[in-house]
Amino acid sequence: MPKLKINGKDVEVPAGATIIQAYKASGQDICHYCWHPGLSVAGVCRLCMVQVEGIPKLQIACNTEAKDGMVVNNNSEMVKETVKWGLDFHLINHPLDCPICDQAGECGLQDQYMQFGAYDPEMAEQKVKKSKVVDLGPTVVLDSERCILCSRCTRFCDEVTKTSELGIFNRGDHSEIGIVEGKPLNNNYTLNTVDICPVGALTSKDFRFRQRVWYLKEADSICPGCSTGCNVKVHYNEEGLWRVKPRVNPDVNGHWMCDVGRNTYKYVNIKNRLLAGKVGRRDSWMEMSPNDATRTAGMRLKDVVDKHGPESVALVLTGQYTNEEYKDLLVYFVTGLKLKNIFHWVNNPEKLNDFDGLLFRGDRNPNTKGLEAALKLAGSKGRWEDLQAGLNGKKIKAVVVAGPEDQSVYPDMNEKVALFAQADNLVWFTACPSDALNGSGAETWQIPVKTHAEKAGTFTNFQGKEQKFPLATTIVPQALTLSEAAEVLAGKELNWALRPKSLGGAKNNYATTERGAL
Amino acid sequence: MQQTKLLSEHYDKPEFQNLDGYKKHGGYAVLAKALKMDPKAIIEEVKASGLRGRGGAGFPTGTKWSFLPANGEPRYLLCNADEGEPGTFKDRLMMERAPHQLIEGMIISAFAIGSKKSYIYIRGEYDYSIACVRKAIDEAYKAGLLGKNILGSGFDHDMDVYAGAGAYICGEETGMISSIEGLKGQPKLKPPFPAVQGYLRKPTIVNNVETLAAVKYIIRDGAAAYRKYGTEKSPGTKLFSVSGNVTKPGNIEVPLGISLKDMIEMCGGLKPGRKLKAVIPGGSSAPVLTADEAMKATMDYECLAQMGSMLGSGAVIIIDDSNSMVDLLDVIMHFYHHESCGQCTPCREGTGWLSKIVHRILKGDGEPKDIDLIKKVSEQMMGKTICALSDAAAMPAISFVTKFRGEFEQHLQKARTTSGGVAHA
Amino acid sequence: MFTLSAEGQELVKKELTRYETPYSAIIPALYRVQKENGWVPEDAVLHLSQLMNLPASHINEVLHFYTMFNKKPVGKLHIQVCTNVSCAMNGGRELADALCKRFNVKYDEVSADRKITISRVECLGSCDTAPMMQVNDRYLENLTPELAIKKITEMGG
Amino acid sequence: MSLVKRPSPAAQWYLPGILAGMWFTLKKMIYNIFNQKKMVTLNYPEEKYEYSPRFKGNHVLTVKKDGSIRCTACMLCATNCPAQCIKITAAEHDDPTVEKYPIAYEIDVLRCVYCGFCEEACPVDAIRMGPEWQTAGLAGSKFTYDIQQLAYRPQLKGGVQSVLDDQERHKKGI
Repeated sequence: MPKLKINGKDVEVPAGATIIQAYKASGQDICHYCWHPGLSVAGVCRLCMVQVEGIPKLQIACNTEAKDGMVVNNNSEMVKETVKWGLDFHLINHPLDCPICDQAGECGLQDQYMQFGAYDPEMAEQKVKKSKVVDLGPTVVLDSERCILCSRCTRFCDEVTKTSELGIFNRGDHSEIGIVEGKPLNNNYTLNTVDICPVGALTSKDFRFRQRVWYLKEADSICPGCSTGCNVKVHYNEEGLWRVKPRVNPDVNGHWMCDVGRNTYKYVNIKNRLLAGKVGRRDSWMEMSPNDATRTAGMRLKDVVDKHGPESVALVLTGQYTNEEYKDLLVYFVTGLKLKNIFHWVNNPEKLNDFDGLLFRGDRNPNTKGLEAALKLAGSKGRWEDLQAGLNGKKIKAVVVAGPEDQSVYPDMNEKVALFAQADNLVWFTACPSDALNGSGAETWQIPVKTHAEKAGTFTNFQGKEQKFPLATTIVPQALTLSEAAEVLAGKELNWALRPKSLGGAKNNYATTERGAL
Repeated sequence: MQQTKLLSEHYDKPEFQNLDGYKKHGGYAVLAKALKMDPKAIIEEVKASGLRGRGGAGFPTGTKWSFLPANGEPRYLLCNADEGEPGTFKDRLMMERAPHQLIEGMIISAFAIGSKKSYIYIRGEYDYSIACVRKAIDEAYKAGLLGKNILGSGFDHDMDVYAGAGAYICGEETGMISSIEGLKGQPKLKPPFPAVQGYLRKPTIVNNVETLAAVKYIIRDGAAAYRKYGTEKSPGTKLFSVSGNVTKPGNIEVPLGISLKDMIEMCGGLKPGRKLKAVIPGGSSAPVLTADEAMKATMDYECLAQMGSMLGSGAVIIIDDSNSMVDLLDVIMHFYHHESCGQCTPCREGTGWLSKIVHRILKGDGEPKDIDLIKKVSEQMMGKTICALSDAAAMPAISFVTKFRGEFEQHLQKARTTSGGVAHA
Repeated sequence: MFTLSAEGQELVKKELTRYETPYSAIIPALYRVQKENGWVPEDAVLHLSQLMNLPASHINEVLHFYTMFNKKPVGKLHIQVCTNVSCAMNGGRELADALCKRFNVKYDEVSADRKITISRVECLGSCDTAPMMQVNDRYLENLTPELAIKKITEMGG
Repeated sequence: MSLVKRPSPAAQWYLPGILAGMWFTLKKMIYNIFNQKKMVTLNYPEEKYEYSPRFKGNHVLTVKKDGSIRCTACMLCATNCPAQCIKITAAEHDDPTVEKYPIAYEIDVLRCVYCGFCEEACPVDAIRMGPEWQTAGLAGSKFTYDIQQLAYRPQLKGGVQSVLDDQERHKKGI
């Protein structure tokens, strides 16, 4: 464990670490672009210059191994001057159209210029013109002029995904990132290149020009896309969620996440959500507040249990809810209603153990392990055949389903609705509306529930690692979590003072929208 | 003054290109001698001779060889024949006139460092050289001088030619390694140095054509005999490529330490009626010498280093007073702009910037602050990048504008007066 | 799509095993494409990528890094005039201009009769014989504009 | 108890004062009838006052030479707006040199405080505050100006062109 002095501060780093890692460990600032902790060292931006005592020439911190007793600084005049010029060199051919650029606000070049540069530029020559708005593939757009050739994206494609779609073509200041025609940037991890791009050269087609980043807030979350449980940040404003980015966790996802996981914000947004509870059956639905819908469903369930005994009610759970919700729901059903018929709806059993070798898993539920643990605790022995037999034999009169939050990963949605609708009563908790449900033949309660971004909780990932996440924002304030639903089903009142309020959506002037003709 | 012909002794004999002709002049006798020696003794001999790399950096060859780690990993010997430095043409001549001399030197060197495979990386433009060396290697294989069990010594060695495809940067040793590995010829980060992790991350020695050929003569005559030529710190002879405004430009072989004045005379002197203006003593990346400095200079590593220039690859470009220094700097800067590999930012952007400023001055759009700007930009490019191309571009820029500042200022003056007296503020 | 001849494919396959890493065969393969086609078209990269089982982007990187691969069609005679220091001092640039004027072609473009392309290139390592030029792979040295034009016409330009 | 002070006897003669006032009015009226040009008042709304071009009145979106909108939808105006009355929806343009443009640009002028921060924030001279100031209307919803209104309202006669055009800006290396 070498000990070294960085800007006068003692730091201890693991053997083999570089000076830049020591800087990060010591919490001090160092200017850099091309170095990324998840990639190999390229050493091409030449900005992480440091002065090492005893070495006359400045060294780059990313390729210099930290040795015991080293005295390093990056606040001497010489280093500052070099970094300043290094930034100037970066900006020579970089267009200064920050207002148009989508990266503005989270741009490495902007940030570091303000921190380390801030000089009077002397460049008065024509900038090199390169291609703009290059379509790299289904997800990413390239602006070559903005590229500072840090080579992070090419290294990512070479080292992490090993697909090598991107290359740096030509040489000198005509170098351009690009793809070979016919080989687009098309894998499940493309948007990581957008994340690691320190400038606005690579932008995501999905997010590009949709929002300025300074309007967005971010909150920690866990990706609900598959059982890997990548640690993510969701970016949102009062209009809803706009994108999902990975958060570093070396134990789970490292620095990356997959493109599939990045789409999980979409069904959370208000236009895709079930906003009110719906009670009724095919073609005749009555809307009511989620709270009322749940209460009436609870009363019906009690009736069924009273009349036909607890065997007549079945509870079907999907692996898309938090451990806390499972617990609360099971407490009510197992101890309250004395239910034994508890089943685990597995969406794609044949693909459950698929793995692409990097992050993405075939089990598209974030909390299968958590659900299994909860079921075990509840003593459930529910086998799917029993449910089927019970439904066919009309023994089961009511089915309660904690339906999938993300219906797109449940290809058997129609089939299962038809199956459960054989019972007379169907209580279905769902975050999004579903055509299958709207065609249900049983008397059905569609009760809107919160999505992962709207509640705090814990997911247990495929490793059995429990990952807590906080509430990020509230999109549908009236929707319930399963824990709340369990309370309401039991006939209790919710504490309305504690419930989240609506965020108001887009700002409106009442004067122009509500006041009509004078 | 006469040339001291050691390496170039038989250049003018056409039969020297073939194995038979080469053997007639004592070819491969030294190899037989070397293969009986202890490899360590060869390295010691080369160390004792004080031979310094002839490619440009002038690093002592024996010392370089001793950096190889003592492990069982396969080692590679790469011969750098990517002679791209403007003004240099010594290696091309050797490969065309005496390819076996190079091959013999390489086998000896490979034996010394224990390498079983070597490559000669020749720049793609040298089509004829590639053909000559390929032919010579085939001859050597047929004669049992390459392949398994060379001359019954038990030493195996394979040699191949790898043709480049036009990139100055592949003359840099790690750039060349990248190129042979089939990548873009971009230099690699150091450390690790090639002697530790080079070609395919295995220990690798990269030497210039002339260096490897000289090894043969050191083993033939012994280190002491080699040291008789040249100066104390720069021993031996060196091939100089003299070009520019002299009447008889060409390759000459002279001991190091000869005065530049003599060298110009050996090449027939300047054209009648012309005055010496400047000399670039070591290829276009070497800082320029003024006429006064040139008259005092001796051609060895130390003297030129003292004068703030360098011996480089031994490409001496004589510039007389018919040339405009601004024009020449424009040519040189265009070259470096064209050849920057685009990896490190200061070089990628700096070479382009310098080229644009100098071109602007040349075209008459210069501004008074441009001269200082050239200097500032160049200083910030020095020693800030992975390889030395950035320095190679910065050094001539700085030396041109400081030593010939007057000429640059004149150009600015002229620009202002010719554009109707309107100053470009 | 461009494809190599059977013979060319054979050669590329042989080159793949000739060096320690298959990547080393990229430059020889590209040379082969250029030899067969005169220049390296964009789709040759995909062809080589399939043939050699190497990422297309790497092949394209190599293709665009080195100047000796023609990325555009060139004439039957590719005339490369050196305009670096020693040649520039001895009239290399004027020689290039004169050739362009005589053969009525712009730099790096193919002449109307598809015979000639003139490019200005960096040092070709024949500085003692400045000015000089390379026509295809032949060096022509110690030139004057008149001599150069005469030699090119002799070669069929 | 309050003490009422009676006016002085002199003040009880109010008629001369009234007549003096009427005489002054009559004098001015006759003067104005014969000197209509020198009159300071306007016959609003038939006549309208021309404010200086630098008056910060209603917003104008400038257009390029081809008549398309100059705005690049960078949203700096919206960010800077203290009244938060600007709402922009950006979209990708077909022309790669333009990149981004607004498909919707709305200013709620009832909310606007006419501070001019938007025109100061604009990096491309796309929004200006014009001399137009009389914006009476009958419905509140009429006061949310959209692109059509901001850039091409009839009073602007085809739109206001900004000084520099894209090509010129590019030539200057901006």
